[in-house]
Amino acid sequence: MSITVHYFASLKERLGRASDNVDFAPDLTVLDVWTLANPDLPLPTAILVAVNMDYVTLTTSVADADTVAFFPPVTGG
Amino acid sequence: MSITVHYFASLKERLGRASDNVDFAPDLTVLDVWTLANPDLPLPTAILVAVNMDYVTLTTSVADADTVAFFPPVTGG
Amino acid sequence: MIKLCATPLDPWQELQSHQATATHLTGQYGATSIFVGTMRDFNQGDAVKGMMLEHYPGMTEKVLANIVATAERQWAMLDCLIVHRIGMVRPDQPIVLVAVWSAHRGDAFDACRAIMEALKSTAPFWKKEQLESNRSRWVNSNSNGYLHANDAM
Amino acid sequence: MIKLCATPLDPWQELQSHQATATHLTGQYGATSIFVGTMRDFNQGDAVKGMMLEHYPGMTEKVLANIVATAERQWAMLDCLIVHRIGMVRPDQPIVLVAVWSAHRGDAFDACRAIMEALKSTAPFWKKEQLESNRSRWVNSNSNGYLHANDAM
Repeated sequence: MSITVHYFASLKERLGRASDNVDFAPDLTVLDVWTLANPDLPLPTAILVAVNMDYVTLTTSVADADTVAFFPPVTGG
Repeated sequence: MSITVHYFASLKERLGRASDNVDFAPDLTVLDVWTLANPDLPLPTAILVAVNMDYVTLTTSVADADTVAFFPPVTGG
Repeated sequence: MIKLCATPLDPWQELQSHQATATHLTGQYGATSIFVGTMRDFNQGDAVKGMMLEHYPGMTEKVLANIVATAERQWAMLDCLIVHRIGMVRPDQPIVLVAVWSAHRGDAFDACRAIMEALKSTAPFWKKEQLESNRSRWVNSNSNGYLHANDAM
Repeated sequence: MIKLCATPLDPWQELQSHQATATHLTGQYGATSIFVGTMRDFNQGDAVKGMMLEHYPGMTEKVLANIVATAERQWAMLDCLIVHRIGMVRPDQPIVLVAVWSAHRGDAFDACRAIMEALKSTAPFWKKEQLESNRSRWVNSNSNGYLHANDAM
């Protein structure tokens, strides 16, 4: 299994892709997932994170088959 | 000339009439107008007063040809 | 614009036609805050079948115009619409519509609510309820609109 | 009810049809508080000719449902309708509609505004503006909706 990673809006454009897959390993945090998917790019500031469509912090652990999403501040409404 | 007096809603029903005319005299206050129009009935509590369609207090003086209105608390909206 | 109407009030139709003619709003407004007050079929424990809305002609319009002018001094409003029923109102019929258009939502929200509270406490309207029991009674006073159903009364 | 729509949103039509089918409201609601957010033709000093609304499918609906559930725990709400545009929006087109029905106005006013603020700060939508100059840019962040146009920024 693996972790699915989604990117949205300006972050998606900056990375040039909408999603990644990262191999699952025990004790993986959300920040680790970013680093595995983007080894050459530190996480930009002010980025929000969700796991399985709920907001989480960067230190939240992920489970196998989770979906992680990174995106800039929301601007709806 | 004279002062026109209007009554509204429950006060109108209680008095059994919608309006009165009171002879103008110098130094007449709104409360004097009530007493001239209703000599046997003290002004009920919680009654609002307007002169020429602006809210006033009972001690406000009236001018000749003014229109005075007495009514219960408003309940629109 | 301030309107009193003696026939049933359709708030969605009023909003649609007001906005269609309000060309000064085009491209300018980002926020519309709207309140609709509607007649319920019960009050103070009694079933209510109708409500007669009396008002003070002339003073009503003057008070409402002053309320809008006061709000316009406090908030950045682009437009305001107030429509209020008079005469006999039935349950589920709208009684009042207040709408405020502004560039940003803070102004629209605050102005709409302040106008509504000022209307409830100062515009010369009076409601007489017709109960299912065929008794009728005057509504005594309006409550504070900043309180909630869950607040201790 | 929560709806995302990819075609122009008519808030008056949405309100009319929602209320027509909401039979549980009959006779119960005295207050409806409504907010409509509409696209303006300028932003930050630039003429804007369109706006692409991106969202996170699935999470958007989940966040909006949580926002409504949270509001329902705080206020006595009878019903709530949220409709939000996605895709390409043009100036003067509505972007979002939030409506709350309640027995009394304090609950409707507070709940509608709280839902709108929670939506602006947490629902995963992103706007990309298409300027008249043919440049495009992402909107950086939403402002605090409790501020006013007249407040010092």
